[in-house]
Amino acid sequence: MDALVEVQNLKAYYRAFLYGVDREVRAVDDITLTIGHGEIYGVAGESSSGKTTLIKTIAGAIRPPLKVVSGKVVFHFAGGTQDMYAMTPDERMALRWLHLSYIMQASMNVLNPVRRIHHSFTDFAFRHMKVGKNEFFTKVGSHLERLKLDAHLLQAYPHELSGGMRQRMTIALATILTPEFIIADEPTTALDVIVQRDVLSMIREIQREIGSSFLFVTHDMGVHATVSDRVGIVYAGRLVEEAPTRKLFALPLHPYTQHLVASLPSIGDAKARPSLEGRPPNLAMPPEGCRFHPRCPKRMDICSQKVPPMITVEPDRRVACFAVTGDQA
Amino acid sequence: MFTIIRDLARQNMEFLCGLLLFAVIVGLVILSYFSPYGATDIYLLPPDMPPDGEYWLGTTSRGQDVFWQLTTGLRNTLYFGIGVAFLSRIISLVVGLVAGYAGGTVDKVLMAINDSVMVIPQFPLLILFYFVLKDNMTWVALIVIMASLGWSYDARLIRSVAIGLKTRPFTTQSVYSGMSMSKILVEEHLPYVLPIVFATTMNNMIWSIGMEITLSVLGFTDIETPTMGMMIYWANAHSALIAGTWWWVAAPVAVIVVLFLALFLLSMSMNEYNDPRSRLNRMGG
Amino acid sequence: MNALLTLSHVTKIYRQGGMLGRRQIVAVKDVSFEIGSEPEILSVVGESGSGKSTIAAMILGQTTPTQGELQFRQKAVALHGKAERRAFMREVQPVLQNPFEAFNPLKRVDRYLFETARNFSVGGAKPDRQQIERLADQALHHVGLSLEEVKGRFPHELSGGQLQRAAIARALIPQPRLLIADEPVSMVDASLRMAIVNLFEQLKHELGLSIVYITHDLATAYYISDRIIIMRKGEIVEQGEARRVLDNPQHAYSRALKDAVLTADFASTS
Amino acid sequence: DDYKSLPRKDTLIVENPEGTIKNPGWFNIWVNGGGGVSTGLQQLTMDTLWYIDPEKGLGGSPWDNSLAADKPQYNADFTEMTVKLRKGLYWSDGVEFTADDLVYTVKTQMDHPGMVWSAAFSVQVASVEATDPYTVVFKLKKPNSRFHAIFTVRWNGAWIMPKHVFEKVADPLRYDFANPVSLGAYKLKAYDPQGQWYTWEKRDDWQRTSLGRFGEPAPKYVTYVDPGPPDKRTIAQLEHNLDIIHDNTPEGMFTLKEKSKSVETWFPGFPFAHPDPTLPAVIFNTQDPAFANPDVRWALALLIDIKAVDMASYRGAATLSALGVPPTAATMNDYQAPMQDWLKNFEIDTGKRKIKPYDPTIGQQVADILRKQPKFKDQIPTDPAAITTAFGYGWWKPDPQAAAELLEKAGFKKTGGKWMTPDGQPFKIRMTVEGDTRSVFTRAGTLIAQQWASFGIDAKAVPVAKLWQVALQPGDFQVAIAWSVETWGGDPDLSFFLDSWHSQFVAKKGDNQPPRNWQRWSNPELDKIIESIRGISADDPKGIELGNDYLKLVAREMPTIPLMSYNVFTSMDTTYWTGYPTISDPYTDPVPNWANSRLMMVKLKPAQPK
Amino acid sequence: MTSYLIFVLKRFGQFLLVVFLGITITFFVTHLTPIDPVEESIGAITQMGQSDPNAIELMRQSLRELYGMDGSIWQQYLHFWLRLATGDLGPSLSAFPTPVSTIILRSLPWTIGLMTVSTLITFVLGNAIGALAGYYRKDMVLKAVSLVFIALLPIPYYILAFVLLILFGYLWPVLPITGGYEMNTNLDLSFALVLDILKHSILPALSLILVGAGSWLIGMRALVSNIITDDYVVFAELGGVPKRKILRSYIARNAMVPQFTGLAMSLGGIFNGTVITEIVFGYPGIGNLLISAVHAGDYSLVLGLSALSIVGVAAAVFIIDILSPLIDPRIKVE
Ligand SMILES: Nc1ncnc2c1ncn2[C@@H]1O[C@H](COP(=O)(O)OP(=O)(O)OP(=O)(O)O)[C@@H](O)[C@H]1O
Ligand SMILES: Nc1ncnc2c1ncn2[C@@H]1O[C@H](COP(=O)(O)OP(=O)(O)OP(=O)(O)O)[C@@H](O)[C@H]1O
Ligand SMILES: [Mg+2]
Ligand SMILES: [Mg+2]
Repeated sequence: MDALVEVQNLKAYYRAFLYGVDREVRAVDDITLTIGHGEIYGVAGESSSGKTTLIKTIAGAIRPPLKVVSGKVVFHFAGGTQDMYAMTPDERMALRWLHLSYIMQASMNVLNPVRRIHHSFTDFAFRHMKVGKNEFFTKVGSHLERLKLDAHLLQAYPHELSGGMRQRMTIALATILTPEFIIADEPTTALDVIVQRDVLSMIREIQREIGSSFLFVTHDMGVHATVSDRVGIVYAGRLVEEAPTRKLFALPLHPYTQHLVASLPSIGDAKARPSLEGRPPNLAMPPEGCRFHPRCPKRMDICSQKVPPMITVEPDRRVACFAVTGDQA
Repeated sequence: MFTIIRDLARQNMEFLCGLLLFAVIVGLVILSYFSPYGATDIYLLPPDMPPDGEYWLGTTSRGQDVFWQLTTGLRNTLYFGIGVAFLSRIISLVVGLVAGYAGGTVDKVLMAINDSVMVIPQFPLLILFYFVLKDNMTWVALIVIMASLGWSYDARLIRSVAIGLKTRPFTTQSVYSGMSMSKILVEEHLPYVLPIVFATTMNNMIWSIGMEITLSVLGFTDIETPTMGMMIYWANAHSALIAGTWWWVAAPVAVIVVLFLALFLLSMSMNEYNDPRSRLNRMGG
Repeated sequence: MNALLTLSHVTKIYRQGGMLGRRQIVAVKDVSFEIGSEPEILSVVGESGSGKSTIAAMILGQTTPTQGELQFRQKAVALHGKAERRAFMREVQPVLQNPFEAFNPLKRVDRYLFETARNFSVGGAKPDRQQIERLADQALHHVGLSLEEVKGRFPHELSGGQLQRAAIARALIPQPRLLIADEPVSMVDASLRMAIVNLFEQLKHELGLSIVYITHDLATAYYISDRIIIMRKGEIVEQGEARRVLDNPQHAYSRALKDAVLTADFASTS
Repeated sequence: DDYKSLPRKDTLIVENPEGTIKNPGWFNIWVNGGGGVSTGLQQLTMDTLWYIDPEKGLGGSPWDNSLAADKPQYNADFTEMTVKLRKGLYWSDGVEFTADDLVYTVKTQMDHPGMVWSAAFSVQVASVEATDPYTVVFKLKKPNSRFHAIFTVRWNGAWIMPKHVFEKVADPLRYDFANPVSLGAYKLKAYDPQGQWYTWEKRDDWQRTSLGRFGEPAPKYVTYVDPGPPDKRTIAQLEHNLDIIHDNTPEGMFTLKEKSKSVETWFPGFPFAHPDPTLPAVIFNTQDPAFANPDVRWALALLIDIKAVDMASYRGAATLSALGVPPTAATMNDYQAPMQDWLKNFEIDTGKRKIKPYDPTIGQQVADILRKQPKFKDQIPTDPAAITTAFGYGWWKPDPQAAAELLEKAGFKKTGGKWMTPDGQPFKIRMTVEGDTRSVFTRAGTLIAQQWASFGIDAKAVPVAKLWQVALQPGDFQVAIAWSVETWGGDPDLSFFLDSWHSQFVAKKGDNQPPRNWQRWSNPELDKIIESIRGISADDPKGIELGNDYLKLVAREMPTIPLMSYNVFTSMDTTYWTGYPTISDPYTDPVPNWANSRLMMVKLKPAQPK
Repeated sequence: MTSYLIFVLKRFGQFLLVVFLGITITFFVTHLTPIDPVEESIGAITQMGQSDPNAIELMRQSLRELYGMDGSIWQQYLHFWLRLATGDLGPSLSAFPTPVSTIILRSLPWTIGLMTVSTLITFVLGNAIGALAGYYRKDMVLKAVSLVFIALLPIPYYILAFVLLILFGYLWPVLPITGGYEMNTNLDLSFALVLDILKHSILPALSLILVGAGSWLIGMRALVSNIITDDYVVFAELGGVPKRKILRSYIARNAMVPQFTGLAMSLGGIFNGTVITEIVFGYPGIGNLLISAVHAGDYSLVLGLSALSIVGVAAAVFIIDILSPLIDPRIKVE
């Protein structure tokens, strides 16, 4: 596969030595993954499993207490190679928005609340477009049209728009420069189901049109099923399984994924769904070995002693579970 | 508690500086109880002596030792500021929390009172009180009067937070746990407004002590009780700045600056620690 | 007929601009339904802003309807005296949306359990510490927790699922007849969601509780409810036996809602 | 600078102690309308029949016939007073001053209650008539040998109104008298609409005013300003922007003396200040049972260490007085010196023994103490006579033993180190002092309270901002530092204050006391003295004898404890003007809000600034 | 639009209520003062050498009548409102019969001029430094500057003003230390006069600025350090928006919203800051007037001044309230 983004053995910890608290939250712990050109890569996992942290680290949006402990994030924008954490701040700045845009979690609140929306477009994109003001806004207008947004909304304040509109506005802002890589964190959570559906199909369309790669996170498996080409499952700061969407849903390998898929209720199917026992691990003191082992129905002795490595079991499929791969290390 | 303070001191320069300055203040206040001279006794020492080995901060034109005057004055001023801050905090807490929580008519009535107090010009009123009370204008009376003028702005702040708290789900949870209103306000909501209370305490103290000094300089307070303001009053009545006995003015001013820097630094770092945003972020993890 | 809860032609209008305000928002419009004496789970679904929470608030007596009447056990839910409120709360308890928000982050979780046990002690006399703890423990056992797991802990020390279960346990202490659960699982992730939903089912059977389950997640509504009410812009557009309504929605809006549900079922997408 | 229009060398700049004037455009001095009085208005533009100077005066005696051509003429039973007026005096608008103005002044005020002298005239005057343009006859309602006092300036007096201006006015009570027509040698040039300064210009026809008798006034312009608090006055004078400071703190005065080469003061050396004919004292509210007994008052007097009080209040720059008259230059001769022998032999009975409380050397002792301070060494006179003039004669010796005996005699008891009143309550004294305005008195009061406290009395000084209005008038005080004795200064007649001490005027407890008997003291012996004074004319030499009787009486009874004269720290800058009044040329009082200070204008000489 | 009108009307009602309550409280407190303007006036008159006790009693009666002080306090209260309804503040008692309004209007422009200018400068200065210090938290220069202003904050105003006065009026006498303009000035409007007035306002204004900037600075810095963690700021940073732009349009713009409320409050409350300044610098404004009115027991003047201040603050709050939907687009009209 022709990689656009390579994440290699990435470790990012929250380090808090504060007011009597002294701890290290290993929110991203040794994650390796690759995203191809034009691919939609979804990351799923339960709350607090480190999804946002992973995405922030890839986007280079870290600020204390989060720290990249080791590993690399490498891009291949415009045919070159850029190492996120070996660049100068200016170089990184130059990548932003032109090649790489990032839609944060709670993206309904990312627009400056006291200025009209068109200012945001000017601030973010005008410099890069290298066209006159009028032409710029014509372009913005036609781009908004693609997202079924009326150009006159640019004159509105963010709060005057509904949540869905704001979210689409943010997506428009993130895609206006047709960057090669778009990162989004829970882009549709808290939206109405009907609106959510619209927004998702729009994201897909845009992505296809401009051919960007897309990395996004949500814990809603339905969304993954609808949008992603490939899905990575994160559990307690580690990637535990990665597979093309269809395969993942059809035949999950990791016990956690299996549970996730099995527990999804659906209309027309009233059979009892199991619920998972136990609680998610504390990332400040994660369990030894496989982090899922305390809750795992297939747990073995080795699971509590060794960290299961990510093993490629099929050409496009990896999993980290001794029960699936055996102890191959 | 201790570890928190230790860590605050270790990690937070501001806190450490504040703590050290505050220790100086507390030290002076403690020393005041060991003063070899009566606080109001005058003409015991040779007047107008500049600072030297015997009189560390010199003597006043009234034959008092500036250093020991200062310790007692600081103590009274500090107690005064704390008294006003404490009382007015209580008023603003009660008004703000109740108005915010109860809403409706109660809120409207309380806020009408609140706003009326807010717009009343304090200074003329204080002077009028002084005329009305004359020698009944003791420190306690002044504390009460200042406190009853100095709560309204903060009550509004607290109310705005309280309105937010009222709609927080845990309030509903508390209501359905059968807790009484007072219990909800005191135990559930109070912790959230404490940071505001801390932050406003400093401003309130600056205001009340500044007002005390102003009133004192104009001679509108009890001149027998040594305070920072009274020291300046007497210095001023003896033309200290013109007559060259600058130490008589410099000493109280320096101490007040130290006091407020200490309070400011402490409240700033405590604030950071208390800030619901940063703290809850941390707790959420 | 002795229905537990009856809503007859309930309308709630929020006014904007104060006493003389012109702009009105009809949050709930002429809604009638009832919950019988038999334990049942009634789901209320609908898009955001359709008035679901407003109905919950009215049932809980937190706001009063503009028109129409709500009755609980044939008595109007208009709560005046303290004693009356207490008596009502004993029978109707809420379960809130966000488990992380349902507990004061600065307070221990057990506090709410103990307070409830103290204030709603069955029998009248003030219970002592041991009794309180026993009552709390009992309630926690119903939701698959124990006092040991909860005692002395702060909300951030528990998982979302645990918190939500603790919240439900708290609501169970007064031995209520009716739980009002306003989106109890929308903020918890998929793996925990089922645990809560399953718990409702179990409580209905074990304790004979009726539950008003408010959600926008049609799938879980389908999964547990006996009856369903579909709302749109304050109005009920369709109601009836849950499986029947969702398997074969009649109203156009109900159909749109159903179609918008994203499933992992590949047959139905793209 | 074209905007600073007046040449400095032609202008005398004087402090107006009234500060900033609230209603600056109000010049109707006959109505109390918030305008200024000491803005130059009364000093430079007003005039009335007679002046008595607190010092020597220019006409050979303190008494000056100003608008009047002669002294007042009374009939035998003092029910009629005839005034002869000077001829050839003109208002600044060219209208001649005549008897009509005087008659108009009296009648208009009587017709308009609320005007300043209205009540005083109404109470006394039966009729007033001009028998010719220069003669006025007053018929009085009852005999009064001092009726002329109302037209006699001490600090001020009943000023004469311009009839030709006021008769055109509908309501004199509401008339602001803008562009005031002047009867003095100066007329209004300009004033600050904000009330901070007033400038007066010499009249071209200054000769047609009563001041013209003494020669031409030197300053072309006189500006009265509010220079702000004492420290700013000091700064202003150091920079030669203020020719006369009205009053200052002792320290401000010392600073000026130290830092400025051009400052001149009443006394060239210590205590610099001018003793006003006003007597600050510890005033007892004798209607308070605790202070009704002279033994208690005496005991409290014997607890005062006056040297310490002197140092504390004036830092030694006070002129002490044990007697009930202010120790001004004139009274030093008339009363203080003759009474010394009596004082030395004066005895009081403590109940156990007799003691002689007077120490005649206190003035010398103060001088000796001051001489020890290196800063002042050279400024202290050594000549005993000069010391006496500057620091006073003697005062009472501190005698705690005698004080204790006196208190016990009065039924007080000391238990556990604290004095108890006869009815068993702790002896508690609140000494009311004036807050900010007269800081030296506050200092004195604070120290006296401390001295009493160290003796076991619960005493404390409490400042109030309006001592007269909130304490003395309503009688709402126990003990206060203030004055109830004021004399003419230049004239030995004590009736100026003493008449009002008659028991007929003492208010009931709770009522307002009219001035000046703030101690509310009544004494039959005193009443007799007062009545005798009423029966003789003001210049009768018997007056001094009766005055001595009064002094002896109050020394025995001690209704107030006289402390010292009211020393005013007036300082004068000689950069632009010389010829100010000083102890060596005491032609008038330098304190510039006194109407007499108009005399300065004719004695000043321009100086060339270096 | 109509809803906005209703909102404005409602706020206006609140404004009236607050003004009514505030003035009522002040009315009764002023009338509690033991200083009686009649006695005050008698004091002034007797100071002029009169002491005949009979005359004084007569004077007392006539003055009571003249000043209209007969009747119970309730009647006076009613009268006060009746008069006020016609816009009449009545005559000043200590400057009888001059109307209170005349006296106030004479001083008011000075106070408004000095305070407005210095409040605005203080506001801009304090907020600018505060915003910079909040954004560039590590910058040593900004830290030092902030610390200086914060240290100036608690210095008793009187002392600070006096030190300035001694520095620039005495030790290095370059600036005038008293009054609003030079005495004996020709008051016709001229360039020289304006210059003179400005020169006289430098020290009073400087002292106000030095003392006042600190509190804006602290407030702004705290606001900014909260805002920089807000999502829209982080988003703009990630979007590569230039730092200066972020500081100006994102951080400062948002932080200004509450600060403007404070500004209006302090402009409305102009009164509270004036008294000491005006006393120290002999500035001819209403602060000085107020003190002398209090001293004279002139309650009609005290009331007039207090009413002015109450209306000032209440009006500022009212204006802020009705403008806030415009300043902060998020605030909906309830
Ligand atoms: N600023 C922080 N300081 C310390 N710990 C943090 C911080 N932010 C997040 N964490 C912790 O890091 C872990 C991963 O958090 P993260 O936000 O990446 O989870 P997530 O998978 O995105 O969850 P969600 O689905 O709730 O968004 C959590 O345990 C969280 O508590
Ligand atoms: N206190 C209030 N004042 C004014 N309008 C309100 C208030 N509470 C709710 N509304 C309005 O009433 C309508 C119904 O709100 P409600 O919260 O009941 O909807 P909901 O179905 O619970 O929505 P969601 O799914 O977003 O929770 C909405 O338009 C809302 O804006
Ligand atoms: Mg996340
Ligand atoms: Mg809702």
